[in-house]
Amino acid sequence: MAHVTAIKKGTFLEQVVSTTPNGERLLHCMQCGSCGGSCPSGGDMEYTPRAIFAMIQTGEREAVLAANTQWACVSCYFCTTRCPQNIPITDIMYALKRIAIAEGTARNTDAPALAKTFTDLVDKYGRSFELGLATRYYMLNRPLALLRMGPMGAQMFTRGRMSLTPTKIKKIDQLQAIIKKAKELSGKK
Amino acid sequence: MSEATATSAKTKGKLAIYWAASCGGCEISILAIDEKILDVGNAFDIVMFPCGADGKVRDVEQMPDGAIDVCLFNGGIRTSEQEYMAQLMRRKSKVLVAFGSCASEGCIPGLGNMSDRKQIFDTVYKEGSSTYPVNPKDERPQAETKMPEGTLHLPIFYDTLKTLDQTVDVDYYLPGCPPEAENIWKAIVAILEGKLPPKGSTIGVNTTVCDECKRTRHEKKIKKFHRTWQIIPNEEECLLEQGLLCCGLATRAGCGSLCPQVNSPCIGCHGPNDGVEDFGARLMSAMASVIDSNDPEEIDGIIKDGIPDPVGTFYRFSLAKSLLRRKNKAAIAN
Amino acid sequence: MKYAYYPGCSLEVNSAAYDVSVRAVADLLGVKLMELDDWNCCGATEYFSQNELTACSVIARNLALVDSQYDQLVAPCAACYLNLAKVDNLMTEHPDMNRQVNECLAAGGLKYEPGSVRVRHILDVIYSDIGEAAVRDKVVKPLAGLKIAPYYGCQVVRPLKGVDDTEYPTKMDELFAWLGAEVVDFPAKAHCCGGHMTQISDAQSFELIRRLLQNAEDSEADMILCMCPMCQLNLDAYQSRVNNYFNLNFKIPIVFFTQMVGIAFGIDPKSLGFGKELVSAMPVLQAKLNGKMVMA
Amino acid sequence: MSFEPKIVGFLCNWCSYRAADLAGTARIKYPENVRIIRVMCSGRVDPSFVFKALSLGADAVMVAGCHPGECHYLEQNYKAMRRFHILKHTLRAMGLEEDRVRLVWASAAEGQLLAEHIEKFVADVKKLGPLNWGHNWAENGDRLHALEAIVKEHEEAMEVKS
Amino acid sequence: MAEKVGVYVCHCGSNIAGMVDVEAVAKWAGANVKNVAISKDYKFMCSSLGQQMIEDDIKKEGLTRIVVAACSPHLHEKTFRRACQNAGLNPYLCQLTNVREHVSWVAKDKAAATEKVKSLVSAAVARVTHQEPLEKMFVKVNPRTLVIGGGIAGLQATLELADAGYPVTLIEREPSIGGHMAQFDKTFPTLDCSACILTPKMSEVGQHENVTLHTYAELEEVSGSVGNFKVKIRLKAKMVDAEKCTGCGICIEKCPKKVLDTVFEAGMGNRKAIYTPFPQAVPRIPVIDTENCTYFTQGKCKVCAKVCPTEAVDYEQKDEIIEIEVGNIIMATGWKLFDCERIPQYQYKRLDNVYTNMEFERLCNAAGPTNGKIVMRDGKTEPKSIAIIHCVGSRDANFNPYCSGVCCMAALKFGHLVLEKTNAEVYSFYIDMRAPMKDYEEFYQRLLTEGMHFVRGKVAEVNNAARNEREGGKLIVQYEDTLLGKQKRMPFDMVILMGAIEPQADAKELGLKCGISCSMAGWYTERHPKLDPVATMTDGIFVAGACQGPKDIPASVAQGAAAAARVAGMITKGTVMIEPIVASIDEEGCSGCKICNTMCPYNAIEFDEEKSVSRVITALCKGCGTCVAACPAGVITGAHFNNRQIYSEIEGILWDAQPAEVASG
Repeated sequence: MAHVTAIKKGTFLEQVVSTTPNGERLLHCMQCGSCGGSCPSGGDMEYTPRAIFAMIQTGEREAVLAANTQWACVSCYFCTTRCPQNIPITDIMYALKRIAIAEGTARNTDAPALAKTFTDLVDKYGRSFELGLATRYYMLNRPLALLRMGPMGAQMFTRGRMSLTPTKIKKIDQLQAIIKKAKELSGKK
Repeated sequence: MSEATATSAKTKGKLAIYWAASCGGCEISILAIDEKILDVGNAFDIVMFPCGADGKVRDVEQMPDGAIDVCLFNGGIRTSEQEYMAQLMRRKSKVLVAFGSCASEGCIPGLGNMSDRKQIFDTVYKEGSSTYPVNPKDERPQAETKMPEGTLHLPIFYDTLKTLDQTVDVDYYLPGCPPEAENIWKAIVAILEGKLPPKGSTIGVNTTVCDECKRTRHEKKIKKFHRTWQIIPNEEECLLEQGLLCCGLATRAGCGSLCPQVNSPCIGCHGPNDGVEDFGARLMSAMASVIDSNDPEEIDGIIKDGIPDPVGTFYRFSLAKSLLRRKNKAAIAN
Repeated sequence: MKYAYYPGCSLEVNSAAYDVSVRAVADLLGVKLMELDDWNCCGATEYFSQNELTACSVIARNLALVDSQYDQLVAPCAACYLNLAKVDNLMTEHPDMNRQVNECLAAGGLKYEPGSVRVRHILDVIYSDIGEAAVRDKVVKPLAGLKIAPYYGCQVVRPLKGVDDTEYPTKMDELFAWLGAEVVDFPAKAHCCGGHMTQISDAQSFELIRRLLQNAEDSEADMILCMCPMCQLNLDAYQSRVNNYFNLNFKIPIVFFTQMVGIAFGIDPKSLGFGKELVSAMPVLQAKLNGKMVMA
Repeated sequence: MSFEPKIVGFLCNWCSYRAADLAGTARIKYPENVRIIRVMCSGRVDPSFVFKALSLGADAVMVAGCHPGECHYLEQNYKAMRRFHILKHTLRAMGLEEDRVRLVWASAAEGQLLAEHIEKFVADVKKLGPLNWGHNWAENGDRLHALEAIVKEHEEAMEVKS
Repeated sequence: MAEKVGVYVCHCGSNIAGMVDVEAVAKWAGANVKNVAISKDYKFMCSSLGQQMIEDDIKKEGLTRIVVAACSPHLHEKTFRRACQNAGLNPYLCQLTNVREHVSWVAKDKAAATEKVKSLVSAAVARVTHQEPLEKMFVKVNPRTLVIGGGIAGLQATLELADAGYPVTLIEREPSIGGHMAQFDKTFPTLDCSACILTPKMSEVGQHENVTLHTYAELEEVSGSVGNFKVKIRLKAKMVDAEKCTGCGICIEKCPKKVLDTVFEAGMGNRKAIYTPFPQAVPRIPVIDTENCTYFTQGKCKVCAKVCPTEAVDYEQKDEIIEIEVGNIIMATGWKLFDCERIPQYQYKRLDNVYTNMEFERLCNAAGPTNGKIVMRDGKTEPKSIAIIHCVGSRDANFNPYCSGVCCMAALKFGHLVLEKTNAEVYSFYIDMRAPMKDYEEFYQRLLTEGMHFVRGKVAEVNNAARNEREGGKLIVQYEDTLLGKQKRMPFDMVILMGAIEPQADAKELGLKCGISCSMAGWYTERHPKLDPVATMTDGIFVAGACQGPKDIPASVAQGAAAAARVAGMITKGTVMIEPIVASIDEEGCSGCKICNTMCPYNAIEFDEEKSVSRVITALCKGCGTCVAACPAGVITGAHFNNRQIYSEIEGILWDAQPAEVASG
């Protein structure tokens, strides 16, 4: 932690580093590209993670938050385990997603909507509810895709792999209290 | 020197033996010099020996300063009365000997320094099983009690037990809990003959118990410390090497390695060698040095498992004389 | 052997085959799995992209629910496994995180001491805790003649090191060798299935699925064995759409590895959840395992 | 005036003392509270040094040496480590706050690190407040009064002509 | 008798005076500190005038102790000790307290800094009054030197000393000297043949009248100290009598047992069970590898003994331990290759045509298993494309954080050899191209023009999961071309991993035997990284070559020569001074508890069984004081750092913090 003091307060770099566990490893990036090379979505990224790190370091905040890089991340962690500088790359992608969602800068992706729909359902029932997720998320965001999903969904039903009703946990109040507290605490930061 | 010279001393000196915070074992040890006590009687007038002979404080107070040739003072200083008596005996004696472990180092009464007056009184007057039904109102001794007849005084009880030399100037020390009769006799002979070491010395040998211990020893490496009840040690080999916290290696010799001889680790009653400032620190440092591990967690485990009571282990006899002297008062629960 | 058991949402419904086969196999191996009472969703990756503390607290509730008589929690789903283990690690390594998460848990009257529960994956339990001898002992129908592609996916083997190699894991390979199967060299065995990307981008996710199916076919595998509900769903349920998208014709059954362990142990296919897969595994089983397999 | 702790630092000649030299050469600023005593090796540090310092009024003690495995004397810092653990164990029993004695490792190249250790230590000790071990030895005020009372009682008897 | 202490507070220009009120300190010390007879401040104490002032005061005022408050003792302790000596005062009665590096340069507040200086001065005065005069000790230097390791650095050091006329014992654990350099084909950047420049040096060493060479030998134990080390060496049984063997080689030729050679051939070729690592080996005496020899494993064969014309084969030979005495030791133990299997994504050992750099060296070598033909594992197919992956196990926090230094140049050399010998396309995947020494950048430029391809990006993985026809059956290298910012895949026939240079596996263990320490990574620690790169913290032990850090051939040779020069200097001088800061045991008080004996890593404490006491061997003691702290009886004294001195220093340093009340009186 000793070296964190080298980061200027109030910079984008500081924001990213301070919201990622072990995020200060980012300072060790030597631009080798093993992350960009490893990424299964690497080909679909406007900027590879390596490039994103260079942009974070130089403070290109808007460009980074508007990039599709973090949204293309599939959390496979290849970049993280291969990084020769032990940078928690996947976790930094999560941090970028959080910042982008909080600031509403995400573009050209339905990922925030999917995340929101998903967690709203969990907030409500304590467990995920796929039919609910599918209907709500696809209706609102990808109505056409829903049509293409049709046959597959039907098969899932017939094989008993989709439920019509959500399961609610017994102590949903307890979970909601925890979530409320967590939101409250992170709001303070 | 022959015993004959001692007994044939022409002019009789004055001898005082006083006890403060101690158990009485020192007195028994004096009497255990057997028939030689008669030689002592021949050589000295015993002017003060509260548990062995008659003699009043008032008589001593009335003596000129320095009238007593030798005072053997045992016990630590725990009360104002003991402090007063220490001052008195100092003033009246030419040679003041801190006699035994309590006077020299605080000894077991000194472990009371892990508590304070309040805690000790709580134990004695409140929580003690023998006092509980007798003292329902939780009454405590008072220094002053106003009675119709006038004010009654009791000595006050200190938070911290002090050694004799933390109270008054001491000429010599005689180690042991209690000092061995043989050594007492040797010291008395030395006093009679006037063959005393430089002031401030401890009368005795300046090596450690290991020197007198017959057990075989090797280079030491310890993975686990045991408490005495946990293992039956081998009778031939060094007890410390078997994991017993034997204090012999830091403890002044002179007892003939009494405890190790009967397969029991030395507990350190003779205190340290000359020039050692803190007995416990020496023991700690030595024992830690031979712990066979370089891993902080393992080291911590070995220490915590094997030495649950470090103060009682390293400072059983010398807490009051140690550099820190007592437990931090701020940390004693009220 | 007793473990607390966290099935997770997927295993409740869409991957019930995994749940029933895990329970059946565990039962036969003498592993007692006690389902965590009133567990909640681990949040997959979705909470993490919104609020880290919420994500951790939602997950930590499950850790806090583990009864003190258990010190290990088994989670068969890769995302659940990683989330539970990761939060435990985060809380252990970052005192600040520990404090905050416990503050949130306290709002629900709960408390969790980091490190008190060891999160395990079922593959590791079978491989390490049960071991080769006991597994071989239970085999009644060796899988001889069946070529399987062991598919590990991402989140069980990465980023946490310890379950298996992060690049070229082999525990499932070995397990199926004990069961008599022919394990093909499947270079893509720890590559990504696309995860939730199937919900977001067809182009991106279908290509990832295609690569895996292609690699399995090139390796001449009869079937792909999964250890994660998301992997199974993506490879199985989306197989026909991937075929349409690229104009290909894959027909590779995708089942959970525990289902095939169950087969080797002689458990009947129905009670292992066979029949729930969209690309049916029965033709392969019948062809390769001497036609002995019949759906009850 | 705010509390400025007095801290004694025992630094090994080869690593930590040189780290302190390097911190100086590099003009790295850190609080003035640590007073440095040079020893040849952290293995020289005897628990009695720590007791001595605390009993004489130090608020805290720092022991610093080469990193484990990098001792100038091969492995003596491991012995320092072992002694330090037993010392802490005893100090805890003596009612001393855990954080008043600290063992740190700093190589000759780690001036910055040593300065950070010192900075952190000083801040932590400040939170603990003064130690003032000597006050532990003082008796409550009625001691002198009680002594006087005894003397008074005996006064008459003490009137002797010499 | 009270001591008369002179206190001198240095301004060091404004270095100290700018942050510390030096005049106030001097005045205060004169008035308040016990035993201080004179107290002065002066602009530059280390100047000749400053020193003169001390000398004059000692003579005129009869000072018995000196305290100088100035800079670090590591800088000027010697200076002021010398001044005392000049004035007839024992130099160890002088104490230098560091108020510059430890106070003025790090302080923020002048008042606090001044107070801190007061406490340091008070401590120094308290300490110095208890200091005792000590006498420096001198020992003779044995002219023989031990060189450990027969690689290029060790060979160079050996020859430098031997040519200067000094006796050298060289030990090498393999059956031949030569080291890694003997395995190489060409050397960068000049591309001269490695064997052509190395073998003459090898034979020179083998035949030199001043060199005693022990191959197949390992260091067993070192005792003693600078000038007079005693060294035990294990001569491993060669099973061949060196006196009788003529090196004709017929035993090797006739030996029926082939063994995969994982050392010299890096697993690329075979040797026999009786062997010399390579034809030009020095000495030419073969050894029997008893683990693989049919006679030793199965009890029969003995072909070698039968064919030997001089009856040199001796199956009964045993390891022998010899003891020699030397004055100095040069460690030149070299390096080992990173285990490339540790990076599974590069698939070394799993995919056939992934090679390590050492394997490729042998593949290129005209004397290697393929006679220098670059072919794939099948032994015949020439690759059409080769990828060279840099930084495998180096510059990687998971393995070795350091840069191995030589791999970039070696990769260029490989590129050149591939282009020279084959028609293959060759790609280098690098993070940063490092070519800093003489003619290295030029070599890089040359390869650019020779047609080697360079891609900036650390390869993410090597795989055989083909995604299309073009990739089928190939080694697919996946990477980000960081200059384009694009993820790419490229199929290759062969991949070469430039494995990192690592410390020998037993470097730490060997260091411990010799009494020198290793860095975290495992490289031997030099005395000073810039100004004393061949000496170590242990007098008389020097380091050369890659055991001190990754190095190429020119640097290894230079360091070997430098170490030799340092040793030659010591031998020429004839004696060496030893600091008198050592421990001693009061035998009267010692009860023979044997705590201290275990404490000393230098075996400087011996036990006298007869008297049952421990005793310090002064010449071996390095003065760490650990035994002093350990002695339970308190009878070990550490000169110049004894308990009384340190206690006084503690008392002095806390002069302003005396306990508020002491209960007695």
